[in-house]
Amino acid sequence: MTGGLETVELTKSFGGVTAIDAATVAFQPGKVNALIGPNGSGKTTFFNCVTGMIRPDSGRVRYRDHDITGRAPHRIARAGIGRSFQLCRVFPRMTVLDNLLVAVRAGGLRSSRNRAEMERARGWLTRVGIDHLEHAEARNLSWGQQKLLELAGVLMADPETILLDEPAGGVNPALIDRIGALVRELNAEGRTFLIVEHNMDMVMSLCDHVVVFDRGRPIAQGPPAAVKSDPRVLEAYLGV
Amino acid sequence: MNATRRVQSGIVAGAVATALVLSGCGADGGSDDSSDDPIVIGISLPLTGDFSEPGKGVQRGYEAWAKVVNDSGGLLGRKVELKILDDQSNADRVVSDYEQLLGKDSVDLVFGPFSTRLVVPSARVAEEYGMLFVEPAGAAKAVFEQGFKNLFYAAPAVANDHYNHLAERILAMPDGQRPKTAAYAAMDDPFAQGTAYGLKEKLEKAGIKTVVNEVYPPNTTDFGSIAAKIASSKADMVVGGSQYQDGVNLIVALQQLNYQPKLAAFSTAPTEPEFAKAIGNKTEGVLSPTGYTQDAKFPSNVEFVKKYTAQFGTPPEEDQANGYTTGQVVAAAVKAVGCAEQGDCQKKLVEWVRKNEVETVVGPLSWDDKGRPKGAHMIQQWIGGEIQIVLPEDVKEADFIYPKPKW
Amino acid sequence: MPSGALLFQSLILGVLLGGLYALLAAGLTLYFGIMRVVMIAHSAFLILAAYLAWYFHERTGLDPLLSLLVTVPLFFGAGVAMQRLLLARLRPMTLTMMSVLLTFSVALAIEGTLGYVFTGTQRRVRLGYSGASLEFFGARIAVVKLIAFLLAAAAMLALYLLMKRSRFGQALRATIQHKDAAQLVGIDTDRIAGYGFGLGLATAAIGGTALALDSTIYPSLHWHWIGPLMAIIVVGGLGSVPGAAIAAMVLGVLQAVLQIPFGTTWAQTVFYLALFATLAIRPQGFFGGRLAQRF
Amino acid sequence: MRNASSRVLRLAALAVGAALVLSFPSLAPNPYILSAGVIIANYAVLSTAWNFVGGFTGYISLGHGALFGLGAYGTGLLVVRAGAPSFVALFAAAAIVALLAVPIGFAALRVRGASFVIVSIALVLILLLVFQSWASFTGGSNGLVVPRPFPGLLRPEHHAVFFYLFAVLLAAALLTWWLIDRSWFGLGLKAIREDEDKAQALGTPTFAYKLIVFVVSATFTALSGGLYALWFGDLDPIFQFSILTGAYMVLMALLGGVRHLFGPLVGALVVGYALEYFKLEYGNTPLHLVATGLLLGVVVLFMPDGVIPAFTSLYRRFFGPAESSIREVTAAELRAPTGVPR
Repeated sequence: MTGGLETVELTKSFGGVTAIDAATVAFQPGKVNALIGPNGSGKTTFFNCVTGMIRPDSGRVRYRDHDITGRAPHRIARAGIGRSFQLCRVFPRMTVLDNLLVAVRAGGLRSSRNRAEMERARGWLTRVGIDHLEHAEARNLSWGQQKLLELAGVLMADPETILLDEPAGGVNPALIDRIGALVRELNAEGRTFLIVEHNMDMVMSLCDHVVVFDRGRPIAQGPPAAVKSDPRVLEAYLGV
Repeated sequence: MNATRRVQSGIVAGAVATALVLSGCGADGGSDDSSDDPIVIGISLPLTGDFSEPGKGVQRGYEAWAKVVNDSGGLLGRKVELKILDDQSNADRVVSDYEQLLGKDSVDLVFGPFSTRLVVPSARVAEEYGMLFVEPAGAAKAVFEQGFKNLFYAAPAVANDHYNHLAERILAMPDGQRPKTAAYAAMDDPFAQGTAYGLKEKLEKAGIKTVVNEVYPPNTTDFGSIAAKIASSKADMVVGGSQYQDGVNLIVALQQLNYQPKLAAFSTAPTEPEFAKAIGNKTEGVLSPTGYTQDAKFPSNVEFVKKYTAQFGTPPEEDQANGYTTGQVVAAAVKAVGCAEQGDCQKKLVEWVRKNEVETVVGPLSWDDKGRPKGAHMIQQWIGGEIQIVLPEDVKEADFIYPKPKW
Repeated sequence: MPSGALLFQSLILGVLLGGLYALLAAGLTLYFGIMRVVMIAHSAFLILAAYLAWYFHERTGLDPLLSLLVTVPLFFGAGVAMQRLLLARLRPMTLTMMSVLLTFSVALAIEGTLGYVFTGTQRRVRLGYSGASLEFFGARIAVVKLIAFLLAAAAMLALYLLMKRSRFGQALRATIQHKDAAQLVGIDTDRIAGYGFGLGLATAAIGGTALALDSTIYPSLHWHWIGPLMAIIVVGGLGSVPGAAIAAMVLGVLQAVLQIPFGTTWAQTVFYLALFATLAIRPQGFFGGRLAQRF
Repeated sequence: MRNASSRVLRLAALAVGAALVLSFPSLAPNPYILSAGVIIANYAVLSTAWNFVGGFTGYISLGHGALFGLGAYGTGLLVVRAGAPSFVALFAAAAIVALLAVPIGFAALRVRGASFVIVSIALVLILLLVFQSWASFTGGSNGLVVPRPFPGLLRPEHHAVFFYLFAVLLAAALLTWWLIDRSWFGLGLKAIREDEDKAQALGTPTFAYKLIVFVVSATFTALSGGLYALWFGDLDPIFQFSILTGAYMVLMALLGGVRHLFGPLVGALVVGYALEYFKLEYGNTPLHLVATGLLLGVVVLFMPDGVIPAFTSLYRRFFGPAESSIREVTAAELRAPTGVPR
């Protein structure tokens, strides 16, 4: 598989501060990629540029050999890139089921109570293990449940490539394992992952390919083991 | 979900029901006109909002009239009773006010509200209830172009004729001293514009050049730029189509620019009691048209001024007089026709008013087929810190001063 | 073709007016910077201050400027209270929208109360020097307008120094630029926000007094002000105080000059045209202000 | 089974409501009550129309007064200047406003939150200026007199006819809202209200959605304005383009509950009746402004979801279905080690 998600000379700065600095990165399609780096190294901004939430100052974003730079977020989403948000975001005053149905590619005045889609949604809820909460309003869910709901929502859009921003952020160990297992299964089904994560154990155990960011540019990439022992990485993290 | 929906529709049905019930309660049966209970007169006035000051003036005029009538035994042997509502200077309210007075409280007669803006909508309500509608304030051209059959303006002249005497006087001047250029500034209000443009037409016909012609919205508070235009045009005369405060502001702004015209005329503002103090007593030579003077010798006016002053402590101004006049006109019709209730009686009243002349505190009034009075306003001028009538010649208290001394 | 003298005169009037706009817009944009709040009631407080100045003058006969000694601290307190007791209660998620409604309701309440207490009558402070003016290169400057302008200018300068020089100012700017970061470095952003609000209302107090010197006031006058002010802060870039000041000057002068060919009413539309142009061409505003895009 | 019974109940309630509305003109004891009824019906249409934007997308517009005024003046001018038949003018005007709503929406909706509100308010103020200044066309402050569509009618009959017309318009608005509410389109809109970025990330074309629903809302508002013009007959810029109109729409919708079909209608009944009551009781003071202000403040602070949810949750507390069990689950989950990540 060639031509996954890649960026060329991607640059974005706010006021004087350069968040991403001519970052050229290629992620491995069909694999679980990780994007790590110290706080403020531009990981989330990178996500936002890739998914069209912010327009980069210069540089290109390419996906499956198409230039998607500066496209509207919903068009990028429809091109097959799904994402979750740092500090998980769900639609608080909508039911769990509706949270998923939003991701359905359908518009117009036909009723959204569509049997087939509802079944598909229930399928994903069962998969992440919150199907018993179908009718609950999302805001009544616990943090962990919301994390799972957000993941299910992303999956409902059926993307080939999934960007997860700190999936393990603030959830208990049991749940981390559950999410990890889920990622592995989905990857086995042929979905590519790009994960920003601070939990090193998760990264090391889960990922095939790791990219390390520092000051808005990649400073190292490769398999977990190699990256772990890379002096530049240690410097970046520990400031040695 | 279902629970939610059921509750919703329940609430709606309930709300509709209550609204109906409540509104039902709101309705009390109108007064049945047996000859001993009072004649109720419905009025809506702007007691708050933009027109509240003149509105209150008119109110006092009405009250004074009611007192005078009742003290002398009432109308047709029945006491008169005023039912006054506040329309907050708002057209939607003025309409629902008259709707309420005629539809709900079924009053016997109605008097008009204040300001052209409000007269037109309320006149239509009266028209559609077939009521006689005498009003103290709708002086602008537009009022009489709506094809109302029942409307009469209870003052000597419509806005556009207010300056007639001044126009004649100016045009009578020898070419040497007659002003050659004029600047006009009028509030974007049918009445105020009417006065200024009435004069403008006449002067332009006579070849007096218009060098500035400004219109400003009613809410304008900064007159610097308008004044700047007028001042730099060096016009020989300035005419202000003003209500009260805007006139004051414009004059102050002109004085700030040290503009000294040969003639300065403003509607309404200079006749208000506060005027001199408001512009720091620099009033010398300012002209203003007025439909009323306390010193007028008409018999009913002497009584009016005496009783009004007794009742309110201060002598009446133009607004009060207009209110009082309205009362006089309706009273005259009621006396002549001998009835006062809704229905056919109103037709007779309208007929009578159209055909006859009425003696009032502003002199004898009569109307054309559109309800326009057939008179003109007097012209007053500030002389030696006092405002005095200078035109027309036959009623003047002092001589017309021209060119105007510096202010 | 307007004469040069008239043009010059209008320019001066524009600058004098722009000064007042600048001060008030600064306050309005300050609230937004601090809390992402569009403070509809700003101009209502402006009119309230003007009424207090007028009432003070009517009662005591002293110069209305002295009323500042009362109104400024009073309004500062009111601002802090308003931020703490009302705006702080709103859900962050819907803060911007709901705060608009909340401040709108405050504006209505103020307008209604003023109308109830002082009636709808137009009021104007009567000063001995109302009509006085100075000669300035052939143009004339009304003394009252000049005082109002100087007052506004002084207030702006004070605000500037406060923001740039004082520790409070630093904290305030930090809060405006990046709230979370400010919290991280140990700034109590809530307290700062409260004071910032107080500061905003203080500008309204000063502006109101300046306004009362040379203008008529009536309860519903604030609608006449809020429109231009909001346009100014968008053009200047939401949350940017210098941006607001510049935009205010530019638009103020523009309005005064445009009055020569188009007349007062049409000239007022310049603010809204500028507003729409800004949003269509450059939503983040023309003079700095990165916030606008996101809000 | 519970489902079926509830549907019956719902239909029954609707039928009763409709019957009451239709019989109102004959029940009304006098023309004044009738005219008040027309005004309230107008409010109901307006707040429901407003709710297309406010309720679905969560964008609070204070500028719908402008669209109302445009609809009214559009209709009036088409009748007076172009001599169009009243009801042709009504729909033509609505169509024109719908077209105008596109650029307006474009300017207003490109940027979020604050700027939207600012634009919406600016819209009212600028239109007021334009319609005042352009006197040669709009009649300026002389106002515009719109001829009656049915000249023969006495005033009470006139009111009755227009009460029914407003009722029809209201029904149409409610039906449309209901259709959108249950549709995919509606789901997308609600997602925008809850979290616009998230919705976009899931593939919802948020800008297009917002623009479409804004135009729909504008159209109904304009229709209501047009009917008002034909009913009331006198248009004056100061009263047609008033910020208060927009404020009342917001207040009514919020009070009733923006996320519910009948919320705005309930709000309109309450606020509309309250305004009439205030006028009768305290007519001669501007206290109604204070009251409106305080009420709006209270709603915003204490029940931003409106009265219907308040009632519903009360109802739930007593006859609560499955929801309660979830709460326990969440409680349990919450006890598990969590907390916001840093």
